[in-house]
Amino acid sequence: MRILAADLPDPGLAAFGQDPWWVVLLKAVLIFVVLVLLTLFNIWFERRVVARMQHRVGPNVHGPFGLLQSLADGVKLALKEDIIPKAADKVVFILAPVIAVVPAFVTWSVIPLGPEVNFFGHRTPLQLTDMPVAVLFMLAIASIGIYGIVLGGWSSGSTYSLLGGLRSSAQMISYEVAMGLALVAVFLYAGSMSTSEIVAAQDRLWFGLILAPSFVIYVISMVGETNRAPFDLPEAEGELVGGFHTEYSSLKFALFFLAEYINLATVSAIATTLFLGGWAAPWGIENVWEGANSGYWPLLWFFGKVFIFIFLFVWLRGSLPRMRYDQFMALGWKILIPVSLAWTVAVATIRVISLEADNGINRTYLVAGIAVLLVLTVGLMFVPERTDDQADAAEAGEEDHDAFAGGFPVPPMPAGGAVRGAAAPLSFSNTPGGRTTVTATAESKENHE
Amino acid sequence: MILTILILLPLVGALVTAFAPAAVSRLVGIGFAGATLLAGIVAAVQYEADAGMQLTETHVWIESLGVHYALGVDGLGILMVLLTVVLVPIVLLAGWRESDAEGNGGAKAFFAWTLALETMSLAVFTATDVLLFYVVFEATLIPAYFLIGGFGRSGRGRAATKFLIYQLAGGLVMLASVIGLYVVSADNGTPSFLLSDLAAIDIDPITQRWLFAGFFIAFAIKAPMFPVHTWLADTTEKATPGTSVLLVCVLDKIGTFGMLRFCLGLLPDASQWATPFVVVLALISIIYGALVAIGQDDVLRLIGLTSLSHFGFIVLGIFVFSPTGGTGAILYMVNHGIATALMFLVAGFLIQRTGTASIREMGGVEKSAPVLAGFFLVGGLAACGLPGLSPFVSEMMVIIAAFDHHWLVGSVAVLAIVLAAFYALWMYQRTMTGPGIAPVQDLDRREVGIIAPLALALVLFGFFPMPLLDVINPVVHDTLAGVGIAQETQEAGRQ
Amino acid sequence: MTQYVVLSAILFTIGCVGVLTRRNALVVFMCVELMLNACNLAFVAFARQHGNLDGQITAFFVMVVAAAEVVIGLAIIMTIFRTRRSASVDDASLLKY
Amino acid sequence: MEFVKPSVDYFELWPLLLVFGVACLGVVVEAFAPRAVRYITQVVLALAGLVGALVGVVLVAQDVTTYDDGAARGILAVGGTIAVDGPSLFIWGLVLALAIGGVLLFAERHLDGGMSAFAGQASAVPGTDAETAAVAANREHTEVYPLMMFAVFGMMLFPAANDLLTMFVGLEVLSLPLYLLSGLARRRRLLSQEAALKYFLLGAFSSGFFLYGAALLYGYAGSMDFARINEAVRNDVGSSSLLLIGTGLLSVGLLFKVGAVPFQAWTPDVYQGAPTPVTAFMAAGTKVAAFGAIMRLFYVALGADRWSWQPMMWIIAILSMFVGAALAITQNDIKRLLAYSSVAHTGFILTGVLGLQASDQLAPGEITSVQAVLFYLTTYGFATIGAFAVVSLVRDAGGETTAIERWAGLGKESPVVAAVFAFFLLAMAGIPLTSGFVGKLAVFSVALAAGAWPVVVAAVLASIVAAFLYIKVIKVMYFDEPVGDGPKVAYPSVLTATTIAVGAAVTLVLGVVPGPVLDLAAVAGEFIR
Amino acid sequence: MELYTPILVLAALATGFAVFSVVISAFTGPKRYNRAKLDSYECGIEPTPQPVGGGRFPVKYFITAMLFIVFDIEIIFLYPWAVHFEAMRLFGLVEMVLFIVTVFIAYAYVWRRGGLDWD
Repeated sequence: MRILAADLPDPGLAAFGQDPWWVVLLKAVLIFVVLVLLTLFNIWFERRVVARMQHRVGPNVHGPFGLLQSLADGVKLALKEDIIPKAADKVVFILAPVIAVVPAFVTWSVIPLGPEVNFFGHRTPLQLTDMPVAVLFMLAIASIGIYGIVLGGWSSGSTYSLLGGLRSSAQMISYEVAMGLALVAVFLYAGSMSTSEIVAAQDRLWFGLILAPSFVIYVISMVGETNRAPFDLPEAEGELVGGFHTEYSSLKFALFFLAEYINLATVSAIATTLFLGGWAAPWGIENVWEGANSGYWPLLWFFGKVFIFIFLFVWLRGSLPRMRYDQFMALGWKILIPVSLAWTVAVATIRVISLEADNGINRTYLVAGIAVLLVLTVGLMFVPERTDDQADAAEAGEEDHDAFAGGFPVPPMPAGGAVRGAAAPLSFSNTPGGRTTVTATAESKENHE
Repeated sequence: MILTILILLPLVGALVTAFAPAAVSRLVGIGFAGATLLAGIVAAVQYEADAGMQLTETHVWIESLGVHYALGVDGLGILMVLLTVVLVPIVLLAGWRESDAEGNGGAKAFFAWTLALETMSLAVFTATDVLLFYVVFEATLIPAYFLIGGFGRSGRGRAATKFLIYQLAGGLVMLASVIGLYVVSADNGTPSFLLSDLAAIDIDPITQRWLFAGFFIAFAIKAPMFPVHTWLADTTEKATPGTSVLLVCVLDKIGTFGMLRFCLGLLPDASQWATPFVVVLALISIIYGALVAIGQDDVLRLIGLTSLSHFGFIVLGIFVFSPTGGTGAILYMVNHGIATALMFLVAGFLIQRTGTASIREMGGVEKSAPVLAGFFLVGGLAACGLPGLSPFVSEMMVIIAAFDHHWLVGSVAVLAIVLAAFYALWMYQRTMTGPGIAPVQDLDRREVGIIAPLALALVLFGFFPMPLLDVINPVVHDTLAGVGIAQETQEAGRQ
Repeated sequence: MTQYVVLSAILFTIGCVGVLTRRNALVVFMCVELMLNACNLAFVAFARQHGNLDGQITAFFVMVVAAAEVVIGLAIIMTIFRTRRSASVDDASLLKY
Repeated sequence: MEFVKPSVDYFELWPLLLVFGVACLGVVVEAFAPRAVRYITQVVLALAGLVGALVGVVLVAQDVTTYDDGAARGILAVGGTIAVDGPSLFIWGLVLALAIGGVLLFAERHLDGGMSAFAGQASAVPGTDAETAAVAANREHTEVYPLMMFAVFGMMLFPAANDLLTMFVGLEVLSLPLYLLSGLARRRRLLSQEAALKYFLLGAFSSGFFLYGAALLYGYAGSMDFARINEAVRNDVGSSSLLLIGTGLLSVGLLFKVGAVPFQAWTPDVYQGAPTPVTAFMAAGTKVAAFGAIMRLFYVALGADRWSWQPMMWIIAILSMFVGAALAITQNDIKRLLAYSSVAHTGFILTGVLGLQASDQLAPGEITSVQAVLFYLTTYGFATIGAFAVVSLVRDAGGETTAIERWAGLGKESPVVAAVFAFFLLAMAGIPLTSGFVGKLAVFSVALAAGAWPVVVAAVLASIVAAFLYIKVIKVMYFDEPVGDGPKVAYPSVLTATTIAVGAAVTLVLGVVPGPVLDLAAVAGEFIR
Repeated sequence: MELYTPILVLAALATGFAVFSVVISAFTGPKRYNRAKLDSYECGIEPTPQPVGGGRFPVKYFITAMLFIVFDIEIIFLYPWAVHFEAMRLFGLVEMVLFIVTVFIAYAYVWRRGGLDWD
C-alpha cells in the first residue's frame, strides 16, 4: 500500500477552470444551441440521404431543401396530445425523458472543439471544461442515459415498452464493455484520460491509424451504443412496435428522439477526439497553411470529422438490415470483447518493448504471459461452442428451460442449432427444426404474458 | 516401573477383554484383574514403611505446560492401591452372572469398563503430578458413567447423567484451581505441576484460599459431603452392587485422598483457615447421612447413605489436625472400603433372590438363608462400629481426636454412633427377622468365596490394626508436619 | 473533509437501519450495498485528508468486492425467489431455532 | 508520479498462489473437460493442489528466517501487505489439512446412492421436472471444488493479511464461495437455499461493518498498514474516538465470522441448512482463519490499545460461552446443537485471545496466548470436521437424520460410529485424554495468567453447562430406547472413513501427547509487528 | 472543484429545457378523453394487465448484467493502469496479464456453459 504517493495536479489542465462566469455561461449556452440545431439538421440530413439511397426525394417542402422539416415536425409534436397511459407509473414516466436527454447534453462539456482562442477578448480553450478523468466522465454520463430508456420502458406499463427497455439496456451495457476496452489502448498511448491531452497526444499521428483495431471496435460498439441500425433492436418495429417509447407521445417522445440524435453526435465527437485527432487539421494541411490549427478554424475540421461519422451512421442505416438479437449479442460478447482484450495486451506489450528497448528486457518472461493469454483466446475462438452442453440439452433441457423461463420474444434455436445464421438453405432436413421454432415461439409468447 | 506396570495391566486387560470373543472375555478379564492384584502385592512388598514417597518415576509429558508423568506412592497411596486391586476382582466375580442379565450391557462390557476404571483409579492414587492426577481423576468418570448407565435397574441412565454432571462440575471447578497452581508456579520461576515443586512454593494466603476452594469443592463432591451428596443415593440405588462397590469404596476415596494430598499438602494455611467450616460440614454429613439412612426403604440406597455418614467421619478425622485423627481417618478409609463393599455385595445377593430392593417387602430371610444373614449382620455391625471389627478402631480414633479438637464436635460425633447402631440393626431386623417372605436359597459356594475374604479382613484388622498403622503413621506425620509448621508460624504471627 | 465523513456516516446508518427494518431481501441487499458505498465515500474523504492514495485504491477494491457480492447475492436471492415467488426474508422461515 | 516496484516474494507465497492457481484451473476444467471426467479430475486436482500447498508450507516454514527486529520469524511479502510469519504458516498448514478433509467429504458418493451431497442443478426450481430431470441425469455440481479452493485461498489470505484492505479482500474471498456452497444441498433444498440467503445477507451486512471500521481506522492512522496503525496508536495521534469506533466496527465484522454472541444468529441456520460436508469444512476452516485474523489485528495493530478493547472482549467471550451452551441444550437437531456448541467454543477461544501479555511478563517456557489459541484451533478443527463427518453417516429414507431423538439406540445399531461420535463430543466437552482438554487447559491458563480471572471462572461454569449438553447426546445414543426402527448408518467410502479416522486419531493423540503440537505452536511464535 | 462547475451549468441548462418541454406539452396539446387511448398499446387486442413489479424476465438478462459488472470492474482497473503504464512498464504488464488471464478464465467458463448464448 505504500507504493503510491499523492498525485500531483495535472499540469496539462492548467488552462481550465480559469474562466470568469460569463464565459462559462456563454460557452454552455453555445454548446446547447449548437446541439439542438445539430439535431434538427441531422434529422433532415438523415432523411435526405436515406431517401437518395432509396431513389426517393425526401423532405423538400419546408424551407430551402426542406431544411425546416424537422423544425416543423418538432412543432407538430408539441401540438399533439400528451398521453399518460393509466397503466403507467406516472412520476417515472414523466421523469424518464428528462433523464434520457440531460446526460446527452452534459457529455459535450468535455469535448474539445478547438484550441485556445480569443473569446470576446478573453483567452480560453474552445471547450467547456476538462478534467483528468474526462473520458471516464463521458462514459459514466452516457450510462446514466441508459436509465432514461430503461425507466421509460419500465414505467410505461406496456409489455412492448418493457421488453424494448430491457433489450436496449442489455445491448447498451454489452457494447459499453467493448467500447471501454477499446479505449484502454488510447490511454496507453496518450498517458492521460483528459480529452484535451489526448488530442494533444495525437499531434503527430492519429490514434485511429496506429490503433486501427481499437478504432474499428469503437466504431462498431458506438453504433450499438446508440441503438442505431443495424443494431436498432430496442425499436424493432417488427417485433416491439416502438420499443421503449411505444407509449410516449408529444414532446416526451420528442425528448427521446432528441436524446438519440444528440448521442449520435456525441459518440461521433468522442470518436473524433480519441481517434481522429480531434480538432487538429488533417495532415498535410498545416504544411501548406500553418494557420489551420489556430483561431476558430479547428471547429471546421472538428465538425467535418463528426459529419463523416454521422454520414457513416446514415449509410449503415440505409444499407444494412437489422441484426437478429442473438447474433447481435454474440457479436458483442464473443468477438468484440475477446479481440479488444487481446489487442489491449498486445498494445501494452509493444509499449513495453518500445519503452524498455534501451535496457534489454527479459523477453521470455514477457512472452510467457502473452502466450498464456493467446492460447486461451485462440482456444476459445476455435472450440465449437457448447458441444457437451448440447448433449446436456438432449438429456435434460433445463438450461434452455431457464433461458426462456419468463418467455422471450426472439424465437429460440432448435436444439441442433441447425439454422443459426440467416442463410441456412431451407430443406426438408431441417423442417422439424423449423416446426419446433414455431411451437417454441408460441409457448414463449404465452409464457411471458 | 512397577507402578506403571500396575497401571497398564488393567488397561491392556480392558482392551483385550473388549476385543476377546464373548465366550472367554470374562476369563480374560478376571485373569488380568488377578495379575493386577499380584502386581499390587509386589508393589506392596517393595514398599517399605516410613520412607516417604517411593517407587517414584518421572518423565516429562507436556513440556510447555510443565506437566510430568510422575508416579509414586506413600503409605496412603499404597493402601488405596491395595484396596483397589483387592476389590476389583471381587466385584468382577460378583458381577459374573448379573452383568449378563437382560437389559444390561453384557458381561464383556462390564469387565472391560471395570478394568478401565481400575486403571484410572490406580493412576489417581499413584500420580504425583497435579495435572496427571487431574487428568486421570476426570478420566475415571467415563468408565464409571458407562458402568452406571449400562448396568443395573431402570432409570440408571438418568442416574448416570446426574452422576457425571456432578462429578464434571466438581472437576471443572478443580481445573480452575489446577490452572491457578500453574500460574502461581509460573510466577515463581518456571511453570511446573510436580507436587514436589509445588510444595516448595509458599503461596500467599489469599490465593491459597481460592485454590483451596476449588480443590475442596471437587473433593467434597467426590467423597460425598453434605450439600453436594445427592448424586450418591440415586447412583447406588440404580447401579449394580458391584458398580456401587467400585464407586463408594474406591472412587469416593479419591475425594478424601485428595483432601490429604492437595488441600493439606499444598495449601496448609488455607486448610487451617477453612477448618471450622469443614468440620461443621463433616458433622452435618455424619448426622444427616445417618438420619436419612434410617428413613430409607431401598437397601442399596440406605447403604449408600450410610457411607455419607462414614465419609463425614473421615473428613472430620482429616481436618482436626491431630495424629490420632489423621491416622484414624486413613484407617477409616480402608475399613469403610471393606465394610461397605461387604454390605453392598450381600445386599446385591439378597436382591437377586428376593427380586426386590424394598426393605418393606422383605423379612425373615435368616430362617431360609442363615449364611447370608450372618454376613449381612457382620457388615451391619461393622458399619455401626462394633468393637472387634476394624471400623471400631478407626472410629474411636477419630472421635478421640474430635474431642481433643472441641468437646462439642466430639459429642456430636458420638451421637452418630448411636444413630448408626440404630439404622444398621433396624435394617437387619426388618429384612432378616420377623414374618418371612417366600424362603430364599442361601449363598452358594462361589458367593461365599467372594465375600468371605472381606469379612475376614474386617475381623483381622479389628484385632490387629498394627500393620496398617505402621504404614499410615509416617504419612500422617509428614502431612501434619507440613501443616504444623504453618501452625507455629501462625502463632508466631499472633504474638 | 469532515462533512464528507459525516455524510458517509449518515449513509452508512441509513443502510444499516434499512437492513434491520426492511423485509424484502432485495431491499435489504441494496441497503448493504449502500453501506459499502458509504465506506467508499469515507475512504476517499480520508484519503484526501491524509494526502495519500491508499483510500482511493481501497475504494477500487471495495467496488470489486461489492460487485462480487452483487453477483452472488442476486443469484442466491433469485434462486429463492424462483422457488417461492417471494423475496421477503420473513417467508424464509423454515429454519427456526 | 514515482513508482516503487513492490517485491512479491513468490517463494514464500507459493502455497497461497498454488491454491489460487488450482482454483482457477478447476474453473478451466469445468469449462472444457467433458462432464464425464469432471468429477475425478476436480477431486484429483483439488487434492493434489492442497497436498502440494501443504508441502510448500512445510518448506517455507523451514526456510523462513528471523524478521529484522528479531522478535518474529518470517517476511512481509507483496509490499508489506501479506505477512508470512509463524502464525500464518501454522494456520495455513492447519487450514490446508482441514481442507483436505473437506475435499474428501465433498467427494463422498457412497452415502446417498452414488450421488454427492450437492444439488444436481442448483438453478432448477425444487420440485419441478427440471430438477427431476437433473437428478435422473445423475447431475452434480463439480463447481463445488473450485469454489472450495477459492474459499481455502481466502482462508489462507485472511489471517496472513498485514493491512486492512488485504484483510477485507481475504474476508470476502473466504466468505463468498461459502455463501454459494451452503445453498447447494441435494436434500432439503429449500432449507439449504434459506441458509444461503441468511448467511449471505448477514455476512454482507457484517462485512459492511468491517469495512466502515477499516475506513475509520484509516482515517485515524492515515494508513491501512498494521504496523503504521500500531505506531499511530502508540503515538496517540488523531482523535481517539475514530480509533474506538473503528475498532468496534472492525470487531463486529470479525466476530460475526467466528459466530460470537451477539453475532451468532446465522450459525445454527447455516450449519443446519448447508450440506453437511460444507458445514464440516466451513465450521472448521472459517473459525481457524478468522481467529488468525482476529489475533493479528488485535495483537499487531491494536495491541498497544489493549485496555480499550479487552473489556468488550471479556463480555463477548462470557456471553458467547453461556448463550452458546445454554441455547445448545434446548436444540433437538444435532447440527444446530453442534452449531451452538461452536458458538460456545468461540467463547473459549476468545478467552485464549484475552490472554495477551507483553513478552516481558512471561516466565521462560510459559505458554503464550498465540500458542494456546493456535493449539485450541487445531483441536477444535479436527474434532469438528470429524463430528460432522459422522453426522453425515447417520441417515434414513429422507437423507440424514439430524433429529437427536432419532439417534437413540445408535450405540447398539453401530457401536463404532456411536463410540467415535461420543469421543468427539467428549473432546468438545474437554474431558481429559482428549485434545479438547489440553486446549481448554491452555487457553484458560493464558487467560488466568493475564489476569482475566473472571472470564476463566465464567468459562469453567460455562463448560459445566456445555458438558451437560454433550453428555445428553451420549445418553441418547447409548441409554435411550430407539424410536421406531432406530437410526441407520450408511456405509461410507474410504474418503469419509479416512476423514473420520484422522479426526479421531488427531483428537486422541493431541489429548495424550500434545507436546509436539504445542511446541510447534510455540515455535510458530510471534506475529511480525 | 473549479473544473466541475461548468458541467453543472450545462446540466442545469439541459434540465431546464427538458423540464420546460415536458411541462409545456401538457398545455400545448389538446385534451380529448378516450378510454382506449389510455390503455397500453397491445396491437389492438385487449391489453393484458402487467404483473406487479414488471413480472419475471428471462434469466439471460440477469446473466448479461452480471457479466457486464465483471467486465466493468476489469475496466476500472485497466484505466488507471493504462494511464500510468509508463511508470510500471514490464512489472505492470506482467501483473495485468495475470489479472486479465484470471478474468478470462471466468469468461471462458461462462462462454462454454452457454452464458453468452441467446437462443
